[in-house]
Amino acid sequence: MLRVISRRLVQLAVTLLALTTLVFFWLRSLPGGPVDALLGERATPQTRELLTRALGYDQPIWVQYGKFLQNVVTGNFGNSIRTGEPVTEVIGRAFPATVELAVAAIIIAIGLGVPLGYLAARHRGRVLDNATIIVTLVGISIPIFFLGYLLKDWLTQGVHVFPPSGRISTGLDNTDVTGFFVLDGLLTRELDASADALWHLVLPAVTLATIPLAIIIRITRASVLDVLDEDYIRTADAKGLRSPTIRKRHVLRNALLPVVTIIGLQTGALLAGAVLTEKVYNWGGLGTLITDSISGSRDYPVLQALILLAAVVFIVVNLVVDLSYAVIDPRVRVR
Amino acid sequence: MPLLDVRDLSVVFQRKGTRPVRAVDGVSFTVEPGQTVGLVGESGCGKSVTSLAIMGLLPRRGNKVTGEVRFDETDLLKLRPQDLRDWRGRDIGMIFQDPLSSLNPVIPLGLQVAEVLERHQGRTRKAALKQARDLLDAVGIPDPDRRLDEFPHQLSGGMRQRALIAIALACKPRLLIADEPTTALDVTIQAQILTLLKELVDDSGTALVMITHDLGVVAGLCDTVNVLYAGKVVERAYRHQLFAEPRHPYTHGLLQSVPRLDVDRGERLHQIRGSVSDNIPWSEGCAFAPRCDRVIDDCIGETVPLEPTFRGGALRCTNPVPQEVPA
Amino acid sequence: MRASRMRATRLRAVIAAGAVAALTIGAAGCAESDRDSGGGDSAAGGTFIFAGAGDPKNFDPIFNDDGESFRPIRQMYDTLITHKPGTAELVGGLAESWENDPSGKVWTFKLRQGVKFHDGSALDGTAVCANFDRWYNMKGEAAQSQMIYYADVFGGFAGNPDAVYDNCKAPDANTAVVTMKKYKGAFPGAFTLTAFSIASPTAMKQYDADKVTQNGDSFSYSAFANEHPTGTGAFTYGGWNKATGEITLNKNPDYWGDKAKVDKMIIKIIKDENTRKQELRAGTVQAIDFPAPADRKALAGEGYKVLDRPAFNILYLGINQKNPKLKDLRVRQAIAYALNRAQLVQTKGPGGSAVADEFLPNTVLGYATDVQKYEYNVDKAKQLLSEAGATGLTLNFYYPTEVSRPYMPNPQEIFTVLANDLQAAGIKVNGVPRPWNGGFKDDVQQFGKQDLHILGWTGDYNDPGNFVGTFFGRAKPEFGDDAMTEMFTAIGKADATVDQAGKKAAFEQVNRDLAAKWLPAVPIWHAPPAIVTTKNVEGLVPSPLTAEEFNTVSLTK
Amino acid sequence: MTRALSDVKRRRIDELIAHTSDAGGVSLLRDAGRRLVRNPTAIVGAAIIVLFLIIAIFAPLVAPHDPVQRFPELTQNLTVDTIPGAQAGHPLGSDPLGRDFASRMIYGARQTLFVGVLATLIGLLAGVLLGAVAGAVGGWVDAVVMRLTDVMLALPSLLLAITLVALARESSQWTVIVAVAIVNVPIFARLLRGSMLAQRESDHVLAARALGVKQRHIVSRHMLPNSLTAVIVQATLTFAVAILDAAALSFLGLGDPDINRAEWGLMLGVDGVRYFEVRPELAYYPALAIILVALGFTLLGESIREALDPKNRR
Repeated sequence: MLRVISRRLVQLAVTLLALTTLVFFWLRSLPGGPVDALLGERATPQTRELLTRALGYDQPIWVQYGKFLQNVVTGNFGNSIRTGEPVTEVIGRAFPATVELAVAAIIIAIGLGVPLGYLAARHRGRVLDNATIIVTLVGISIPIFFLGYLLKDWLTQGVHVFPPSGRISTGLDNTDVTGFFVLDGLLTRELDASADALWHLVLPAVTLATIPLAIIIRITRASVLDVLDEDYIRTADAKGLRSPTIRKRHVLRNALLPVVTIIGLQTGALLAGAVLTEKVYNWGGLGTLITDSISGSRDYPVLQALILLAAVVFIVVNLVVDLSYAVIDPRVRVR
Repeated sequence: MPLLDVRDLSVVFQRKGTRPVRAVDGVSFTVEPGQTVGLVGESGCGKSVTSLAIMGLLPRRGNKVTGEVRFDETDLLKLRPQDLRDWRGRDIGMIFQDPLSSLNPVIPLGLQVAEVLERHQGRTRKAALKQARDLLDAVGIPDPDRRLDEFPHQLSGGMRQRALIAIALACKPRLLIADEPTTALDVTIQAQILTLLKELVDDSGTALVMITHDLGVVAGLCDTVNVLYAGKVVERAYRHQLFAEPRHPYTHGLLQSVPRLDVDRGERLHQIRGSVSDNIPWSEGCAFAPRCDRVIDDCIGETVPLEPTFRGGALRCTNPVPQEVPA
Repeated sequence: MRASRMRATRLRAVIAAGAVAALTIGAAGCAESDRDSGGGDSAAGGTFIFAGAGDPKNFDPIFNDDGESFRPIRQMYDTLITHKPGTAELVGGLAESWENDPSGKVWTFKLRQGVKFHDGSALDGTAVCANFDRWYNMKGEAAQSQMIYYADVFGGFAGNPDAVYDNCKAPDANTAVVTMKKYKGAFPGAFTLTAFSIASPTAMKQYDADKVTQNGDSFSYSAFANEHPTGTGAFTYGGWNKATGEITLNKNPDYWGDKAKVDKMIIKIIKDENTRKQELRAGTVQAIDFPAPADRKALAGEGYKVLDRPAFNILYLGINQKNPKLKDLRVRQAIAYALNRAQLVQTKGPGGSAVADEFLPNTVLGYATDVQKYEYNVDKAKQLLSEAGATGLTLNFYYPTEVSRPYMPNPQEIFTVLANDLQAAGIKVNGVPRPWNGGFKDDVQQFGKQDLHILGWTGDYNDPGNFVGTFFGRAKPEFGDDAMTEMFTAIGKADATVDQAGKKAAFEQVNRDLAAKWLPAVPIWHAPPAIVTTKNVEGLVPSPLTAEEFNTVSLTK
Repeated sequence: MTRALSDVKRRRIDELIAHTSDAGGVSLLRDAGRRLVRNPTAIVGAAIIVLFLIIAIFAPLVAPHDPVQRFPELTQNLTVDTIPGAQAGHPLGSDPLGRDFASRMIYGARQTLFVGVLATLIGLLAGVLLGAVAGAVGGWVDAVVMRLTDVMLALPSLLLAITLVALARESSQWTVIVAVAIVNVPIFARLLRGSMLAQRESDHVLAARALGVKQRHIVSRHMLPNSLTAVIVQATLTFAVAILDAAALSFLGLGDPDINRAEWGLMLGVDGVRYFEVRPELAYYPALAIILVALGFTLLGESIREALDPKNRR
């Protein structure tokens, strides 16, 4: 187990180094860039020159790379062009927002997806099954930003069931402890803040959950059907075990193995979906940050760090999935 | 009074958009308490389906089961599914062909044995596990304490099958159905498992239905043998008679194709022509006719009935293998 | 009615959260609430929530050059001279009055008495001079490179021969005398620039305001700029919650002018125009800036107040004379005739927009009423092209993507319409989209790769030089560097005229010549951006310079 | 032993045998094909795709107008906050620039097909090439290719596409197509490699090798064709994802910058969202079209996959 983890960590480091180098040189070769982004329409040529020197762009590229690498290794990704803050701070603030959203979405997706997939499998070929399949197919075929727009239009405009955007009501002045607003409200006993944050979370989480939900339903259904065909289920039946016992002990546990893998793969999709969802709901997370640091501003320092972060998250999550797989599936445990 | 009385059991598989397939076609046989009965035939002859139908383990949809399965005077086919669950595991145990896939890969062995005790004997988990340990010991699994926490993939094939036997016999059922219990095992292990089965069955007085394609298994174990072909019983006889004087050409062929030590090595082994796919439907005559060496015109045209023989057996053939020494 | 529904909604949420809370109550003791329990609604003024469109950079005026940063800065600081609300007309700010000597180089400011910075220190001549000296003597390329307005208006820093600033003297507490090395037409208008707001020298010293450090591809600013902005404005700094995108400004009870009518103002940053509108409808913000042009009518119909700013911007189609074909005036005129600008304004112009015939709005000095106009005329365009022997002309038309500016809310649509018009006149258009910061500005303004492009400008202060001077006052790759010396000289001369009447006449002539003789670009439209507020917002006066001050805003029931 | 079986009866037996046994012995593909034709979801999917293809191919014949022409009768009533609805000659009314919306929807099929097919095809070809080389050669080539795909897979798909667009030197339709295509390269590469590795050890390949067939021929004649079914299924599914990704990029302002181009994703992501309150049809129609086509390809892809799955052979 330790060997697996350490091998993965080395792999992570190599991947990151390759990515960093690639991204660095690529960005330097692009037109525009930080100098353009830092200067508005009003800059004089002199100012432009001054800025080029101030940022060290007049130095040879390998000197720049060395400096950059040295910074990155010490955890310094420079400052955001757009906001002037250290990139680590910008990302540190956006990260919990996205995690909060993603966790909520995953809870919805699993909480609904596994039971629905299971029910569909048990009622295979009947109305419930067919309805579920159609809904999931539409779920993965609908552009989710459009779904978000529709939900927002229906539920926040004519009738104000949910707030249209943001993570918490303006002026509520909640205390920020962990950056997870729902949790913070509980920790500081500002229950109104927690409830308010939860209320803001509903629509974005539902929107973001759409695709993972559809996929989890499908995988669960297929997986349950597979398991129901397995010989050991027949054995369990031959033992005369009651249906609930068989379902819980024998079917579900085995059926969830592929679901766990899919959940791991879906974290990547969640990050991608968050870009769209967060834009729709003005949710101040990583997704918004990505859009903001590309569209218009070309905030390359942030973008650079985000690319690395996405890779780290993806690889770490997959490692965690593999490890959790080892916990659930004894066949994987011994290696 | 027989323990198990199967009467005119038929199973028809029907899936949407396909033609119905009659897998078991009016099979009848009985099992007396403590007796060992064999169901023999090639794969696809319906012997496994028969056993699953008796246990009520066929998939709920896509098939139709008719006839009667009287166990201790109760028609199991008429029981509600949840009531049948009370019988299974307690009164009838079953062992399956592939011990690896028949054990749940993610549940420790101990629990897989213990749960049947919890279910039928109302044991607590602790007591059940203790008893499970003794059961594992009884079926000859070494170091049973350690095995309780192990998973099926950590066991050898023979041990897995022993574990399955332990599960099937945990509640001391009156009937045990063993569906090809040794097919997936090494030859050396096969013998051990058969010996174990025989011992356990003899000790507890459990009746055994042994389903196999292997006549060697039948020879060592069974009191009565039913030979199935294409879903019908074609011959029934006591073990000795069957081996001494097979009447049905199919049975005859089967026996001939078993390699024997007392035959010259140069002699070619007998084989039955063709395969099951050459069958004709029973309603059109004898299903075996296209492959039969003794086929005559009468074999085709109408269903051949199963007729009792004067030795207490039964035969379904228009042109049986002649008896060498008339009794 | 709505209040009760909202309460019910809130209540349901509380119950839901309560269930969760019950589970974690054991762990809840570890963090303490640091929220002020006072509640914002206790006083009469209330909280005014304004939805802005982007993050500010920081709150040190001199290091900023964009509207989103200037919005909060303007509330916290004052400039020496300012505008009469709702106009571009100059009135006294921190200076009650100002005077320019006949040479145009010496500016004497009579300062308002009794004005105090938020830190309690007094605004006097010395404080004003400290600001001017700070700017001029700023050290470090990092800091200097971010003083974009200063570099533009004042020409450079200490040691630079082009620098305009000479010195500042405070003969008495209420006077500041700023001496320039030469006359510049930008003044006095440029003194109204928010970038040149007067900050507290005490606070700047205490919080190390000049410290700008490079880190990676950008800069870090001082504690002054980030946490302790200290000016004289109607609001004091109340904090910037970056996680929620809220900038809080509190009423300054000691403000020298009209004290703020609200107790608190929150600038909520919502980048998406559609979301700003939805929040307005949900009642969670009371005013939004830059509504989508398409939403104005609907919002007005629903009873919201749509406040149009008087136009103070310009969108133009630039023509690059590096292309020899375009050196021919007839070809440029053909392009002007080919554009159906009236239709563009009708179909795509935001409310209140108008076709532009000159490069500056008519409220600015030097606007001529009698310039040559190019009414839409395809036949004329074709005729001119054939006269110039430029039939079958193919032009590279650069347009920006990933950007929306008040003067061009939707560049792609504008490009498509204009290109369509040009094609109709027989000019083949090869559209070249470039991301705003990912090559457009570079290619167009640095390298001049384009034949045609669209770009524009929002005026900073009331001065013709800020418009035509910025565009055409010197050689720029944007329009082809050379051979336009006549234009450069004329504009330079007009800009250097100290006498206001003479300046007016000179710029009027410049505008006539721009239209008839030089035609370096075709002015397209003036498109004023709007502010939309809820019905209960009173006293918000939209500024043509997008330089609203919110001390006049009050909330009725 | 003589046989007295009459010819008639013999023939009868042959007949019966033929009748009973056609479930066996049929090739996997024919069997899968038969299951496919019998599967209603596959039929629905195929029907949608065929309709889509017909509209795309015959767009100039079907569409009433040129999709980029601005019509005076539409522009005269067009302002920034009103977009004319249906009128004589323009069944779906105007788009935000006074063009015929119905024609744009119809031509949209063509452009969407173009984007989807190219993005899929480029990704497929590059991926298959990489995967085939890795799978056939093995060794360090395999290791390098797999490391490369690791790096690419490290970023979630849409994120990678966004990044690629941001990192592109120019923005154009091709930027979008290539970005969406590159996202799929590692998927195809891994798919093909996996399938080829499995086959390298399979009997028919070993047999071919033992017979001295050249490596090149083994790869092209024995291994590739067998791997292609999986690739085809993946391509069908990829198409759906590709047009959704293109729409998402447009929504983020990073899509095809040329709004003259009638492509559904572009129409939805730019005009549809911007003018949602002025004329929601500008969003509804392209969205519906995208959903339908994505659904069609997903249905067909899933059905093919299901049909090919040996588990479903019974």
